[in-house]
Amino acid sequence: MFFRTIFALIIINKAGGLIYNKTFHEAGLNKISTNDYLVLAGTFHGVHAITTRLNPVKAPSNRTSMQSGILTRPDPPSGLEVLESENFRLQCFTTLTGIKFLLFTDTTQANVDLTIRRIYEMYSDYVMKNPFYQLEMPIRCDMFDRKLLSYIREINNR
Amino acid sequence: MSHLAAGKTAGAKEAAGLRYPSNGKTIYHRPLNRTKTAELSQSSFAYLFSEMVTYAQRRVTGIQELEKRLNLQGHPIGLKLLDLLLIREPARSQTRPLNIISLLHFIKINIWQHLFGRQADRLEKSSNPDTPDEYMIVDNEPLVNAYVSVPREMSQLNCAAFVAGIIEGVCDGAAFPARVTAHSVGGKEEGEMWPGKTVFLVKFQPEVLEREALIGRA
Amino acid sequence: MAASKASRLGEEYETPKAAPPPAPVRPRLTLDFPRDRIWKTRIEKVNAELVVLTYGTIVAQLCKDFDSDYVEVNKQLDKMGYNIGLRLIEDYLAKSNTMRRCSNFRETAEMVAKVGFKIFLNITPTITNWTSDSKQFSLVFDENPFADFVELPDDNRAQDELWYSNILCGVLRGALEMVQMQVEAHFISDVLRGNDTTEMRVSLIRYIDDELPPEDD
Amino acid sequence: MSYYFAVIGTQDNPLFEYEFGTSKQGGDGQLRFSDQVRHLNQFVLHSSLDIVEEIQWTNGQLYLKAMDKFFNSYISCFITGGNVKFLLLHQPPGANSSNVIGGVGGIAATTTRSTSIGANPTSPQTEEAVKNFFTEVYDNYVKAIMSPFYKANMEIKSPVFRSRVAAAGRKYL
Repeated sequence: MFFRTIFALIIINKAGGLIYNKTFHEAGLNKISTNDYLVLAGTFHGVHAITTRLNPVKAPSNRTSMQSGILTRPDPPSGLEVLESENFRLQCFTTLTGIKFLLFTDTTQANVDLTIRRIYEMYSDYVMKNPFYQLEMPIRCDMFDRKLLSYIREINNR
Repeated sequence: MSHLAAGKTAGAKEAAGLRYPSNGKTIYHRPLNRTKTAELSQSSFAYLFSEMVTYAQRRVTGIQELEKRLNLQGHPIGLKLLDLLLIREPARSQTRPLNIISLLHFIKINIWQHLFGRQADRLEKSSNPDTPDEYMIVDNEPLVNAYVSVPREMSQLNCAAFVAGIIEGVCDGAAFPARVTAHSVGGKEEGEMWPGKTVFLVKFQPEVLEREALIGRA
Repeated sequence: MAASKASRLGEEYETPKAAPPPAPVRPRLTLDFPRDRIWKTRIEKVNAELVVLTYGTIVAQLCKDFDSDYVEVNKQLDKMGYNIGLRLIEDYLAKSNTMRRCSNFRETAEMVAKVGFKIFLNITPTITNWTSDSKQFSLVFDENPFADFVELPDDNRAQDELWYSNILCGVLRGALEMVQMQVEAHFISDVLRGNDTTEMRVSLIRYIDDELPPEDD
Repeated sequence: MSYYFAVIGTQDNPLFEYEFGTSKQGGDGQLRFSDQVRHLNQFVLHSSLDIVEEIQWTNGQLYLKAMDKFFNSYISCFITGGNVKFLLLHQPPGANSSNVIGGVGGIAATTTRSTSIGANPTSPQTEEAVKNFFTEVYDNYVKAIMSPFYKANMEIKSPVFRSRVAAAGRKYL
């Protein structure tokens, strides 16, 4: 039995492409193929997009409008954020730039918000500041892998 | 030696080449020490450095050429720092390096401390009797590479070639002409303590060693 | 002085009407991390001169590569800045813990000047000269770290053609594009050119709404 | 009393030149070198570079004091970290006719000649004054070379630099 465990991380780019996936705990989730991960990423992205349009009818308009003389736009509606099965929980964090971080954890995992934000910081450091990383492309950055692994290991061994 | 073209007589009206703000503020009006201890975010450096590498990459064909270009970009910085750090020394320790060791100490201690907030980790002389002109400055974790992951197909590349250029600039400026190159020596295995460990190989020109021998004899 | 400035600026953009009172700005940062605290506690810092000298060597190299074609150098700097902006925005959002986007351009200006410039360059340019439609403003830089130690080449052209800090315009353009704003930014004065101020003009072109069809009304 | 100051690059190339007269002891700062002497000065200064080369590797000080003498002209030297030389040629009063007419003629005689700056080029007072002059010039020189557009051994053309050197001359010499 594994309690309080982070199983895996997926990063999806703006277009719905899978740009990163890493499994941290071999015994936690059954292995699925890279292709399955690609499908998962694309599907989640699509479902997420539809759920952002599923607004209650009475909600304020999502359109940019003039308010007291200033062009105003509301926050974008959030889409699907959590998906849970009997065995794991999937939490999605969408950045304001449209990147999705999907963290697969144990259903009782605490502080997932903080963990994802910390991963986002690592991404902004070790991916975005790497001159050899091309935007929107799959992430192959040793430094990111290393920092991420040691961070997750710390949490999983707690 | 011929006179320079500019006006020579005292009080001659300066040629009005450059315009200055009406408050007269120019670099000459700011104390040199104003930004001595000022700080900026490491991110700003990382983005500039990253763009420098990306831009250089577009204009070269191979790894060696890329390193050469990064080296060239660092070189003028070394030349400038040499005098900037010297003028900031207290008067009694304000001396020019006269031998290789004092020059390398200046680099390992003063230059590193100023640019990277700590000294370089080690300074070594080549133990190979065939290369008495080679010295090594070791940095376990070069700050310039803090966020850089070199792709596998470019594993020969070390972007700290920029720092090698700075070192080379200091050496050349101080009249110790040298070639300086950056080499990755960190292990790639997981759990490696210093995966980014870098050796800066300083190879002095023959005349430097000749002069050193002469001075030693005197 | 004020009058002459206004007339000078008048050539650059529509005559500014008296700006309406600023819209109330809702705080977008969590209270845990006001901007000074972010700078003090969450930002890895390096010696300023490392950054300044690195920028200097980049500009000097561009001038060399493009044979002192300063118009081209400006373009290249803007392009580099744009590339930086596309990436830097993630750092900005992650470090500042920004969870919601700005609801209008005035709020954006505040965030750019007081959070963005603060965490990356430790300066806070002044926001001024709004147009009445709240779509254009100026950032006036009392301090510009990049310009420390700089004297432009005395070649009778640099002071008329080169915008030494032009990379900053690109950064703004790239960063804001990533949060669905198309802006245009350019310098209109620079103390390095002998002007009394260093001023950047920023204009909102449009909001990019990729989830909605293009505005047809 | 007149001075000839030059900044010499690492290829023995002149980067900056400035001639001026003393502002001390009632001097008006005007140059009193004749054209003939001015021409000779360049030659004298240049030939002293050999001496500089001899001592620069035995003495790590930046300020090398008056290290060469040619008839009545004394040459003081200062070497920067980047091995650029500041050379100052100065002649004590009475050394040649042009000096007698000018700088010293207006002396207010509140100080004795032997201790006044310039009267005795090797006196501690003179050494100190020249040192102060060099130090101030060095500060401005470093500012000049810090500009990203300044390349090694480039002529220093900034009018502000020139006026700063002039000011240092007025202040100390």
